Amino acid sequence: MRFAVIVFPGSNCDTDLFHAIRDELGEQVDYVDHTETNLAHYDAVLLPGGFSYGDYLRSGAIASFSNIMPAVKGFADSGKPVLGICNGFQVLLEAGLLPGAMKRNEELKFICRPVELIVENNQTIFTSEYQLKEAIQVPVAHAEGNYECNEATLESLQVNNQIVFKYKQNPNGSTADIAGITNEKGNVLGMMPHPERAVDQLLGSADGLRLFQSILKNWREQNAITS
Amino acid sequence: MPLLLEPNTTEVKEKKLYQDMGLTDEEFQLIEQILGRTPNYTETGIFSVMWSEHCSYKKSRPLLKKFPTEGERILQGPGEGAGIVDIGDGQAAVFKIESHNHPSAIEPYQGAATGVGGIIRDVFSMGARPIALLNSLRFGELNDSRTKYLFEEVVAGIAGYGNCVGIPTVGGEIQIDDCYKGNPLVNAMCVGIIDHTDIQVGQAKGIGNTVMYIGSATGRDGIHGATFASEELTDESQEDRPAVQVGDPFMEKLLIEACLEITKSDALVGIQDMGAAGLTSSASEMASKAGTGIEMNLDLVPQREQHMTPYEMMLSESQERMLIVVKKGHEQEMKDIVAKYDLEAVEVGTVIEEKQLRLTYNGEVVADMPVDALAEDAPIYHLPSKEPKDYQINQTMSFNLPKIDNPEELLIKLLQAPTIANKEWVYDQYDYMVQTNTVVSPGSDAAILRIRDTGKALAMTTDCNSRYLHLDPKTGGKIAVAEAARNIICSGGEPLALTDCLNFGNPEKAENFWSMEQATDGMAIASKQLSTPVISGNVSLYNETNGVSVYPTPVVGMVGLVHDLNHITTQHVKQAGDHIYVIGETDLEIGGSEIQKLLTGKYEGKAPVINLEKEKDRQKQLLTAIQTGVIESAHDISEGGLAVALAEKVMTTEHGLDINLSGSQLLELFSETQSRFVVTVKAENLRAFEELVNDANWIGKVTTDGYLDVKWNGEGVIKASVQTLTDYWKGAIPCLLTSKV
Amino acid sequence: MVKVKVYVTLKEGVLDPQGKAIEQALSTMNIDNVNDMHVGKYMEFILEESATENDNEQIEMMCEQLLSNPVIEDYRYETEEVVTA
Amino acid sequence: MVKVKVYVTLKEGVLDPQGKAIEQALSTMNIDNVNDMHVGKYMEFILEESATENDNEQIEMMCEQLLSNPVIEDYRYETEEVVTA
Ligand SMILES: Nc1ncnc2c1ncn2[C@@H]1O[C@H](COP(=O)(O)OP(=O)(O)O)[C@@H](O)[C@H]1O
Ligand SMILES: [Mg+2]
Repeated sequence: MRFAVIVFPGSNCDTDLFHAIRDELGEQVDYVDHTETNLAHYDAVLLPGGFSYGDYLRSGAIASFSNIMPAVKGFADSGKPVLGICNGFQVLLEAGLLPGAMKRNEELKFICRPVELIVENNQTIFTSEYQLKEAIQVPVAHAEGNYECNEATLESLQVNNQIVFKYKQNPNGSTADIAGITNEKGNVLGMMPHPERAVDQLLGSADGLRLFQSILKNWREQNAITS
Repeated sequence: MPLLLEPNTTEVKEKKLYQDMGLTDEEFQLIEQILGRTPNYTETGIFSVMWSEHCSYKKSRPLLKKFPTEGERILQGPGEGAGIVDIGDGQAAVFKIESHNHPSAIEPYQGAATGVGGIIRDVFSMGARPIALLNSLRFGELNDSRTKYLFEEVVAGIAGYGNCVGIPTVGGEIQIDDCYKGNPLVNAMCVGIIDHTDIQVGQAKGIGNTVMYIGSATGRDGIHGATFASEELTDESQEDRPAVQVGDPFMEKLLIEACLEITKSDALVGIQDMGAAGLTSSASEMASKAGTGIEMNLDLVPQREQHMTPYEMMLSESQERMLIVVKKGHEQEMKDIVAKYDLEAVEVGTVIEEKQLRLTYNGEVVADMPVDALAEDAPIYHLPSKEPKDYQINQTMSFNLPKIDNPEELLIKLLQAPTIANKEWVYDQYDYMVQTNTVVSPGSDAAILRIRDTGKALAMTTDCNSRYLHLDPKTGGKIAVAEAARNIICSGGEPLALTDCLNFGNPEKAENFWSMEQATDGMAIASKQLSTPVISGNVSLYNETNGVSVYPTPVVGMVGLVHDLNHITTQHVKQAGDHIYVIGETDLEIGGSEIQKLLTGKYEGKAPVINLEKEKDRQKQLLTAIQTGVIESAHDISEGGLAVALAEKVMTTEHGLDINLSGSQLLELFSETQSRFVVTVKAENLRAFEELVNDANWIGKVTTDGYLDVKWNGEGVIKASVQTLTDYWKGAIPCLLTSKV
Repeated sequence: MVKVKVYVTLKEGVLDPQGKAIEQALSTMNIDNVNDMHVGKYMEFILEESATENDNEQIEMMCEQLLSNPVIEDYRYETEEVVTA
Repeated sequence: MVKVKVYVTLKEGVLDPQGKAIEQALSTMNIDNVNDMHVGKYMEFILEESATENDNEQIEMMCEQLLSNPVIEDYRYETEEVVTA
């Protein structure tokens, strides 16, 4: 399976994602620059964390106008997996690929710490390797992870089972403890916590690895590849 | 057009304008001699910054000479952007610490942020990838709104910059004492990793090669300080121009990536960041080191503001700028590389044979000075020193020690003292995980980062207990080095080398200079003894407010090599049933201690004694024991003594401790005797442990009950729920910061 | 050439963490007569002669697409003719 | 009771990385007729009857001590009487 890690100016978790895919998942992965316009050779697209354009104006806002974004939209429309982590999630929100918006954390401070997430939906291509309601440990590191949406959006997120991860203890004031959501089709996931930082017990947790394994497994099933 | 009018050469001399720039009459005469004429305004400004203490170390250089700077592993000692030490496998660690005290006192967020930015540039300009940041902070007591504001904003500034550039901030230290009230200390350290083959130096070699400028445009930031009062010279509208530099971490991130790619190119000859004294120091130092000169056309320098004068351009300290020297004909290659990062590389000058820094502007030569005179020939001063009278008083003082009847209450108060209290409030704001190498995050003795694909790791720490230096700078200087090494050892690392940041008061006061001499003596002795050469550092003087100087605070940043990931050790107890030992005997040493502050509100008497030989032996034995695999957890005993160290070993775990101690006075629980460690050992390893480590005394066991239970001569003196202790310890700093004043 | 001033504020009903924090800070300063604190963004720029001759259209496009996030923010703007000397 | 609007901007000559980044973003959107972009803060609040009867004094104190950072920022403000129904 071939993954693309999109690199925006100011991305800084791109190498972490790259290593997670190549070294821990053992699959192929390339960096794809924000100036590129074609993602045809890839099976999954990953938008990394960091501070694209310094998070100036609003996090993710400027990056959502990058040259690569039409290709990301096309990729998502074709039903293939798109995962935005942290700043990547913010870019997906700003680009309208996911509903809602991010505000500054309730306490206004950047927070970096391991948190517990509850898997709210394990029927997605990103979470099939988890148990429903399983508690997993994945770190957060952000200043703007306070997810906001209106009542109607929240209701449709709930009705369609688009809320995939919730915080066990809400660190940032996010609506309904939301840590990660998918689009209606379920092939675009945005999440604030960093699964790529939880792929090795040496660094504290390997719970994030199963997210990438889920993507791989579902791709293999779809492409009838047996391993 | 209101062009800034500059005074002419005669005015500079006759009105002694150079004095306002910090040059003395003698120094000005020396400049006249060197040039064979009177310098113009721009040249005077350039000399004044290059000959400032900050750039020339003219007052501290004689002291720095004492430091050992060589060793088998040392690839680059002091003198370049950062020092370099070999870590095997063709790789090396690159690191340096730097102060940003005064900028942080004026504008804490930007002051701290730009301090971080500057030290990062020092490291990547060597060709190294920055992998970690640390800091060392000092503030006054957190009981007035200004100090709380400084504290919160400094932390936010460090976080804001480091998080954005994507370098994890993995460690540091904070000490709170009122001597820092008006003059907080903000020291930032950066550690990088490099392949030996990629090491760069800041040299302008090769006559005819091209000098290029990369990064932010030059503005008027940071020049105000060196300029004299400007009323009669400037247009009304330009009043109140801020001297404060604002950092742009996004630009820095682009610069890091662009410069690291540039350093892989054969066309690059030299690279240096524009730090203090910006364009001036980077150009003249690069030329001086290479034995060449540089001719620069200032019309070509990217400018952020209109009508900038040569003086302003040369003295600006705008952030996020780099100067490179490129082989002639390869300019386009550089431009193409940096363009990938939305940056521009601009040709601004040429390397010339004459050892001159020659600047032209509007077709005229506006400055022409020998580069060596700027970079190397600053006068060196041997300042007078005098032992302060307090020193002898403290050495001979005998004080009445209070009797302690409730050690548990004292322990809780100590855990709430801001210097000891948990710093989660601080480091939760730092992204300490980005780059996914952080194996031991903030909260243990040293931070540990794995080195990918090697099975090894680096341990790093910053330390300095300035209270001991306040009482006895020589002993305190030794302790600062020893404590840093202890923290590395406890984490399973072999100390390799250190960087230091000498924060002192006004050196022209003989008592201050004496303490600088003493402190550096002590540090030099300890770094020799412990085989940790000094590979880089920084000096920050004049840290005073209203004539009162801060305690001598020579912060030590140390890096160690963990030879095998299996050696990684933290301070926290691991499992119930393990045995606890204290390594080292305890004396009643209270001078400069946290308990003295708590009980008497001041520091007096003798600093704790340190025997470096004993220190070295114990460190070696403990490291061997860790490497042999017989140690479960290790922690050095520092502020607050054994009682606090025991609490620190068990807080945040689910365990308890059952401790049996004996001695003559309960106060010993809080004594700060040096060279001591607390370790835990599994039952099956007791024999092996006792064979490897001398001076180890069994004091108890790890339990499951969640209580810290201490018996003194058989009698229970502390029985506190670990959860309660943890709550006090964690709650202290948030509580201080939010309480009304 | 016009000078444009854009004000971006959180939509009515969206909780404003910054505003709340300022109110709290004020109350630690013993200032209790301030209410309804809202924090937003203020942007100023110069718009050169636009090709379309319709400044407002361009400004609104910029505000909707980039300068504000319509999901949670409202904007308003003012323009002012700049006389070039 | 007055409604207060405070505008906080960076002082002349202080680097404005945000403004610069937005200009760049606009130019990747092929908008090249925008210059001199500056980003600041905008705050709105209600000031209830103050004890001192001198609103301006309180507002200025708040601006200098909390709402702006006088070392790098300038502020200005407007007030507007609010009629309570
Ligand atoms: N300013 C800071 N930034 C990051 N980490 C910090 C800071 N201050 C303290 N820490 C972390 O908190 C822990 C305890 O610090 P400290 O009490 O100074 O330890 P020690 O006495 O062992 O040197 C360490 O892991 C240290 O890195
Ligand atoms: Mg320690």
